[in-house]
Amino acid sequence: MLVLVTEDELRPEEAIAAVASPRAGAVNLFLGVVRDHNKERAVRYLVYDAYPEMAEKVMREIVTEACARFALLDCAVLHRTGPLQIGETSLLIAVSSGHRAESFEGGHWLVNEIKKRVPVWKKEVWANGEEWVEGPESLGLQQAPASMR
Amino acid sequence: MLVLVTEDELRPEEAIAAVASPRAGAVNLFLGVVRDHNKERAVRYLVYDAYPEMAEKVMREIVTEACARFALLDCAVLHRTGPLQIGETSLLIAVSSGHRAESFEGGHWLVNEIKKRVPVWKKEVWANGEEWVEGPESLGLQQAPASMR
Amino acid sequence: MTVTVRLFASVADAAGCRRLDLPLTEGETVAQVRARLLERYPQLGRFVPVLLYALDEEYVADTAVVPDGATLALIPPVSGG
Amino acid sequence: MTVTVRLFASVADAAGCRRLDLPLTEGETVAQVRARLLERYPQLGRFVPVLLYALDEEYVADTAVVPDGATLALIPPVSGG
Repeated sequence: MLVLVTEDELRPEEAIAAVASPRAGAVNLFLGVVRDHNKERAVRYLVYDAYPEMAEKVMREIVTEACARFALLDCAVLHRTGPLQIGETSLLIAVSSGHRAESFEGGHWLVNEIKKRVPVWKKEVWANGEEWVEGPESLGLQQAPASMR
Repeated sequence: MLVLVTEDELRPEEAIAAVASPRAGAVNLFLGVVRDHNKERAVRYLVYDAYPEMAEKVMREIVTEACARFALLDCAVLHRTGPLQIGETSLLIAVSSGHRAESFEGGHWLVNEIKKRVPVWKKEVWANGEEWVEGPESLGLQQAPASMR
Repeated sequence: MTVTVRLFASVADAAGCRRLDLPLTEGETVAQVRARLLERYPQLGRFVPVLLYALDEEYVADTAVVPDGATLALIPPVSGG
Repeated sequence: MTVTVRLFASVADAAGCRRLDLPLTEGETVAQVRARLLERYPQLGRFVPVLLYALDEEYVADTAVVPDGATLALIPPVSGG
């Protein structure tokens, strides 16, 4: 398992290598990329903030759960922080599994849970202003663990 | 669009670069990898054969259909041929889209269609023999286009 | 007794500060520490309806008791990915 | 008139050959070309129940007429990926 919050550029090869296994028939990789717009507004760049120690802890919990639910062989989750330009990768997830279906389902579930539960925040910077996104992914208590709901 | 049948090693960075777009918020990458076993039998290595001209033509058709069905921005499909060792990548698919759900759904659909329709074949080599796989993915007419079914 | 408070994103911008230590009384809850934080930073009041809390990197309810030396994080709605 | 026949994977192994030219008569179908191929390579008969056919890289039924100079590919069940 590899989980990492870092200011450095995320490298797909590193995530793929981290989940390699002779038993793996499938590897799925997801890249969350900085788009040039959001809700029809032009974005200049993004800034990500994180609570790194807790983010990595929550990532580890989510990965452990994903491996069990989807029979994954291994997972890597990397999130970048700091200023990110259009086209740069903010989130990198790799999963390996015996067969392809689990790799797609497990990867998709991981992204969704990470966006809901991991303490990371993005600020959009436009030509004429900026704003922290308080995303539709997490509305108040929705991000809390099941035991608190 | 990038489609390629090649004897050379497949490089994930190349597929990711091929689908890059400033409008992309998500990139999904799938690697089909040589597993050390199949149906509980130890595999030493695989050999892939292809009808390269037709394989690339069918890949282009599938990619065009995928882009329309899943609102994908771009796709890359690369298939390697020749002998492949355990852990090496035989199939590499990248798709880019505005949002993550389409990238997972489009990527999964692409892999399934490629395994059904593209004229590529694998031979399993074991310690004590070898056999061309005539896969459950394509049973006779199932691989033919809808117009022929 | 002290508690370290960590602030992030919009909350840190509003406070102009990402980390501070507050004195802590035995048995105080997250809600009580938050009340004293708001005395110092009243501009954080508008975040209260959407905040979650973590004690030593674990989400907790605001009724949780804060141990001496703990780190209390104020977590606005997350938007990673 | 000629047709180029291409063989792959298990079919190529059985024939010991991946490509050959056959003489072609005007109006011959895929099924008729296949019948003459089987005279030369009777060991390919066992593949017939599972084969598909492509003329110039397009899947066709075995009733399709083969044009002069075409490439006819015998496609056993695929197993790529």
